[in-house]
Amino acid sequence: MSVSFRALSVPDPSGLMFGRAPKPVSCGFGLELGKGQVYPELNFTLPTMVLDESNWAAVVAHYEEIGTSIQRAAKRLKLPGLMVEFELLPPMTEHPSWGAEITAILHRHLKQAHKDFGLPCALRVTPTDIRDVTRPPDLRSGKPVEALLQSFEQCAAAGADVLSIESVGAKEVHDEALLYGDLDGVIFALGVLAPRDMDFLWKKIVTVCSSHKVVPGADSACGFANTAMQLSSQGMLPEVLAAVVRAASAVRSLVAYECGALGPSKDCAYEGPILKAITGTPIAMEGKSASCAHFSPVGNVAAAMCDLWSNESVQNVRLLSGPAPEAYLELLAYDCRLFNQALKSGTERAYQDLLVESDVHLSPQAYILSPISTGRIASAIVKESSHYAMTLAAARESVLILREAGQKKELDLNSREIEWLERISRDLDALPVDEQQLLVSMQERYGHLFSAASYGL
Amino acid sequence: MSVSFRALSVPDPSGLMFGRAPKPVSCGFGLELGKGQVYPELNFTLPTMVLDESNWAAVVAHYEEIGTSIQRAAKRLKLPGLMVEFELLPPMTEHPSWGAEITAILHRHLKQAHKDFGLPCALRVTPTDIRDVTRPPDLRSGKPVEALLQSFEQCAAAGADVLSIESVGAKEVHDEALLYGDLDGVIFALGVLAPRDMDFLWKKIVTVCSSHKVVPGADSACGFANTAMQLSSQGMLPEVLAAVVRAASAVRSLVAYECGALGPSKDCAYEGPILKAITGTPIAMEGKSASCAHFSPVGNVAAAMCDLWSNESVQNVRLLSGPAPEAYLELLAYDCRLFNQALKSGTERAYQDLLVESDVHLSPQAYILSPISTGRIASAIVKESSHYAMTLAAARESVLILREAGQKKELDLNSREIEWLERISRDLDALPVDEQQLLVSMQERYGHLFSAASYGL
Amino acid sequence: MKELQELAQSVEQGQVQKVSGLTQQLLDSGVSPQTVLNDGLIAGMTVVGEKMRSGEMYLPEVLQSASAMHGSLKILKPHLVREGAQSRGKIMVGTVKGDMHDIGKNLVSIMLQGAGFDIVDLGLNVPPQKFVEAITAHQPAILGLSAMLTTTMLNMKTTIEAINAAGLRSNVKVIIGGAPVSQKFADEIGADGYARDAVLAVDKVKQLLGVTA
Amino acid sequence: MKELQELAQSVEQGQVQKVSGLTQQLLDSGVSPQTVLNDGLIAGMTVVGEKMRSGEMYLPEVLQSASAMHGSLKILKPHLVREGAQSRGKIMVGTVKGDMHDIGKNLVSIMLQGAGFDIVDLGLNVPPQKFVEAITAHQPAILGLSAMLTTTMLNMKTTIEAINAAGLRSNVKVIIGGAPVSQKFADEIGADGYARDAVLAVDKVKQLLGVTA
Ligand code: B12
Ligand code: B12
Ligand code: SF4
Ligand code: SF4
Ligand SMILES: [Zn+2]
Ligand SMILES: [Zn+2]
Ligand SMILES: [Zn+2]
Repeated sequence: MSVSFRALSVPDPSGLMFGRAPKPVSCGFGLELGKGQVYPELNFTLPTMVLDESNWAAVVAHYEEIGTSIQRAAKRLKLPGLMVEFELLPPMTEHPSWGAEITAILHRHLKQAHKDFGLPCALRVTPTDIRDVTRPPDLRSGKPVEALLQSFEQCAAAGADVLSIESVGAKEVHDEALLYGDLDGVIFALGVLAPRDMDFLWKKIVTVCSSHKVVPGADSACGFANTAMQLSSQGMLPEVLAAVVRAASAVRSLVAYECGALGPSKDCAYEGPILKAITGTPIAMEGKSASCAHFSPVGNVAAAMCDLWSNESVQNVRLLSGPAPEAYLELLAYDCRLFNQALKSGTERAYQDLLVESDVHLSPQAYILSPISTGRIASAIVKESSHYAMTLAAARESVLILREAGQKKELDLNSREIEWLERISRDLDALPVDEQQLLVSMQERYGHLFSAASYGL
Repeated sequence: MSVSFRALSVPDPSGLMFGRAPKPVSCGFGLELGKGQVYPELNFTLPTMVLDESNWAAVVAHYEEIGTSIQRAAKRLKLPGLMVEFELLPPMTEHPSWGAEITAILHRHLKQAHKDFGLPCALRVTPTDIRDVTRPPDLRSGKPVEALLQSFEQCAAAGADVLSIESVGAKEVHDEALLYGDLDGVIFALGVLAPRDMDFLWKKIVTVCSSHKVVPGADSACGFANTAMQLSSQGMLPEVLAAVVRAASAVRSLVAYECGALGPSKDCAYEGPILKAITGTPIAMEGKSASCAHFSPVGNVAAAMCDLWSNESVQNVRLLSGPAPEAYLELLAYDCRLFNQALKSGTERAYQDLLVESDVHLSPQAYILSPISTGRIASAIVKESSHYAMTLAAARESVLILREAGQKKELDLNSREIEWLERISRDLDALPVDEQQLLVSMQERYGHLFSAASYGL
Repeated sequence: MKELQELAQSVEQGQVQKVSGLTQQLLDSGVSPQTVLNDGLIAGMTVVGEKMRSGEMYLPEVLQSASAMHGSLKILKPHLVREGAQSRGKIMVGTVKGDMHDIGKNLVSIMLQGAGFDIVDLGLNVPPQKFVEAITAHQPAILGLSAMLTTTMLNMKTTIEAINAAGLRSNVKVIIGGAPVSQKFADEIGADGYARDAVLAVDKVKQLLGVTA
Repeated sequence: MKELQELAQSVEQGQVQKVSGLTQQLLDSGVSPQTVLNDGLIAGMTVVGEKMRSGEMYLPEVLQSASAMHGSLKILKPHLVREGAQSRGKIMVGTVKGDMHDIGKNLVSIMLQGAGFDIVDLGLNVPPQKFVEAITAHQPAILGLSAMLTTTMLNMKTTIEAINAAGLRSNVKVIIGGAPVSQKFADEIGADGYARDAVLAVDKVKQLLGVTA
């Protein structure tokens, strides 16, 4: 652990506001994040197609088309600024030069837009965490690890302005624990294993970034908390469980910042507000704007504290208006105009209230994303000093928040949700203070799924 | 002319608010419009496919899938109410039983949702105006006219709750005039020809509606004003021209109400706010939410006074999250939560200001959609008593509004736009007071394009 | 029979101990293992499937029921084998090459097991050739392919082609699933079926095998 | 030549009278009609096309230029015919069956005329058979098909098939356009080209006919 966060950067939840971050980030072609404006972060991916050497020309053509339509739309929409994210697909990480080639293409289009009409803009590049091709995954050595690090290197050299990842260390345990609703396993994965992998991986990423003068962005607990959110939205898991997992997952994502990450956080990291409260860095968020990529119960509240507003991902298919990425850029641009108009006219608090109040009473997952809940969870985290204790504290605080909300009738929890909340509470209370003790029982239950060496254990 | 509007139903622009209309509409399964809430209006269409007898089973399967996903999403999103629009494709109007069959399917799905979880909902059905298959179009007799009227009949019988159309009378002249930037032709089409066709057509539609106890919705000047908007967004026409056409087009749309239409207006009828100010009926609007269907410079401001909020149209293709119509329903639902939260917390004025202020300074087309501009144009219209004079007054008022905005530096017009605004102003000033006089010159210039008999001339 | 109903209910409630106990009791009292399986375990899991579909049961509860069933199956298996009872059918599942998503596929496995089918799970990132070899080795009645990426879903096609090329296509029915795929895509690549979720996957398998209950 | 430059500029500015005057003047002073056409009219319209693409000219202005050009062409035509000058090529356009959108197609016609091509416009809602008959009658070098609906774009395919069936496919190149279509779709249905907008349509036609300026 290089930096450690022992106090909140934004101590008062009322200081948590979209567009403003105590530690702004400058990147790319003059894009300034957290300095009083919210910008779109556009995401896209390939439509159904073969992704290999034989079809590479078609792959390139897609990204060229996307680049062209970004330029066109940015001008038409008079965008005040833009972040573009290129999320690599697995084969593009396995072959680092492929990802670098696409990075260079998108970089060129942004450069052109900056030259032609002065667009402040930057390119975030996110290699795929391909380290889990074997089971149990070998997270610290072997070909995938080498390819992944090469991918960071080559993308940085090819024109990335920000590097990020959605890393998967401990997911092999968390997936299983989640399905069984086993809180011991969930906390073990998030609080014991994942932080160790984050520490390993992010020290390397920050080194690459330093040598290329690229901003080390951040990580996302997507593989953990969004998996839980998806499963709950399909009615497979209780919402309260997904909410608690979200809160607990913030700690493993925080480790990136301990290693030197500066933000902006990843769009799909809905734990972003907690990270902002703790570190003061700008965050990317997505909500209703990402309904092309996944459904969620946090469509508005997710926007309450964002510095970038994203659509998560959409295939480059043709809609009636034009290419889908262009249609989504328009949508994001208008949403951002609202944030910025509110900031300009001094009505940002009222607008934030609308975003928050319109969602929080309808879902526990939304409730824990309010500025007040965010502040409480963040406070609980910085009071502790080990990752395990921090994770446990975050989870427990979220249970308290939800229980109180239910009691105050601010949240309408049905009886099954209430039962689960109490079950989760009991399970969390029963967890040992000492992480070594947990390690022993977990090795017994999940030992076949993970390799201790991958976590330096 | 049955009813004539000589005064504004909402005399003060500050009374123009989303979710509230002096003359609310009840329809379908308990859906109440204009009574203090805004609801989504979901639109969709077929993906690329053959639409004929041989492929009918596949067509039906699409609408069944859409119906199922509407039910699923409405429940997941805890929607407080929903309007579904079924816009027929041309062959479904040519074969009235086809349109009726799909109407029945969608009606069944809504009925089910109402039964299962009490969703207040209604189905708007919009046959295609197929009367222009011949050139010049025969608008009053012949097979297409018969099929169109049959389509209204059969869809009403099959379960439509609201009937609408986007009628095309006078478009054959307007298209040509628009391309040449000929204001004489534009005003002639919108103020002389179109109202005559509207009067003919809407009396028939209202009759069908009465006999089936269906709500006569409204018409859209889409073929006129949205064509202009599209052409201007492609850089082919000046924005000020598109803005003036929008204002002028409100009069032909108003004729539907004179004949007994009760609203809600059509989503793509961006002239809706003017209609609301005059008639007091609820309106459907679309903006950023419709970027799947067309790009526009009015993404936020379009929402300022809406009672239904729509996505215009999206193909039933699969996005990463699920079917595109479901993704758009989620988007609309969250936008509606914001309207409704603002109404609930009494901050609707502040939110409306954000919606308006964030757009109006960036585009003349947005500027004339503000509540104040709306009020001015509506007032100018109700002061006159002939459709021709009303149309001319609306156009002239919009020119004044834009000129003042430019002078006050509320709108940044470039020199080409200013030149065009003055050119339009001169052309409008030169138009005769007497419509007969215009008719003569226009018959000379556009006589080959339209049949006088189609307009009872 | 009251005890069988109780067994079914205990499966539904995920009571591991009780289910094993009841199983033993029923066998001891002379009820045929086939009856215990069908009218107790599978009957219970059918209710579980329905409750999952209607949103009345969460996955951890379903898995708890599945555990209870497994405990009972351990006791039943030797008896069933002895009586030469037939499995309802063997299903092989796997996530196609290049794809590391397996939660969906795992759920499908679990629900199929709950419905009384035997499962061979090849895991994730499975190359076409491995499917071919496993079909030869295990002779499943149905192969279920899973893919979650628009860039890996075409590997379902490649896999079917490899099975074709190996001359095995007529031996096995192929069904597919995963977020980006659809019935239309299934038709295009010549699969025999598609299902939107794990519960419908069970229906589809039953339909293809002509199993009625 | 100064006068030709002036002519080109007057076309660009849409000065109908002046363009006709200059045309007559140039012919009178012995400049060949072919030179007037190429270095005056087409040169002017090329600039117009570029300005339209870059957003410096609006459509009504473009149409004004086209009118000016037409006035001049009326004067030039007899001279060109007399000298046996060749047209740059004949292009036939039409919106396919079931589709009533023609603004886009009309623009394409106008820009092609501006670039010196002869146009045969079949209008909208054109059934395949009518295209076939018109190809036989007019022998165009290129056929441009337009469609704006996802449910009519497949009629482009039907039309190409009808042309094939009539044995005319090798006589005519087919290009397509309209909001829902794409290069990919053009490839799928066996068209020879696609263009996103009217200006690119001119480029595509020139490319297919090997015209360089
Ligand atoms: C969880 C998840 C992950 C986890 C996977 C964990 C795991 N062990 O499976 C992690 C974090 C590892 C991950 C990684 C990636 N993911 Co992912 N992931 C998801 C997510 C959020 C949920 C998937 C899930 O588990 N759903 C829950 C289960 C129960 O549902 P299901 O899988 O659909 O399965 C059901 C049905 O489909 C059906 N079914 C499934 N299989 C089968 C098989 C048969 C035979 C039948 C009949 C039925 C059937 O029944 C199941 C049960 O009801 C989706 C989002 C989404 N909308 O689906 C993205 C998503 C699939 N991932 C995506 C992406 C981009 C990735 C990455 C490439 C990200 C990156 N750049 O690093 C990597 C790729 C890794 C790889 N090589 O495959 C994209 C895919 C986009 C695209 N281009 O196709 C999605 C759609 C997210 C998005 N919106 O952008 N992901
Ligand atoms: C104007 C318009 C109309 C007008 C048409 C007026 C006319 N005379 O053309 C009217 C109102 C009549 C109309 C009617 C309908 N329309 Co309409 N219409 C439009 C709109 C708004 C603009 C089209 C336009 O003129 N654009 C301007 C021109 C300049 O652009 P363009 O057509 O794309 O052409 C350019 C290029 O495509 C290219 N190009 C075009 N043709 C060719 C040909 C060649 C060879 C080449 C190389 C290039 C090329 O160059 C052109 C110039 O740069 C579009 C929206 C949109 N996003 O496009 C909808 C749109 C096409 N219509 C739509 C619909 C649904 C309809 C109706 C069915 C509505 C209804 N239910 O009644 C009817 C159908 C009538 C019919 N049978 O065809 C949908 C189509 C959806 C779908 N399923 O496919 C659209 C996409 C609107 C939407 N977002 O939903 N429409
Ligand atoms: S948010 Fe979506 S894209 Fe990002 S990793 Fe998670 S599932 Fe994949
Ligand atoms: S708004 Fe869009 S769909 Fe509706 S008629 Fe106009 S162009 Fe067609
Ligand atoms: Zn993401
Ligand atoms: Zn319309
Ligand atoms: Zn519409």
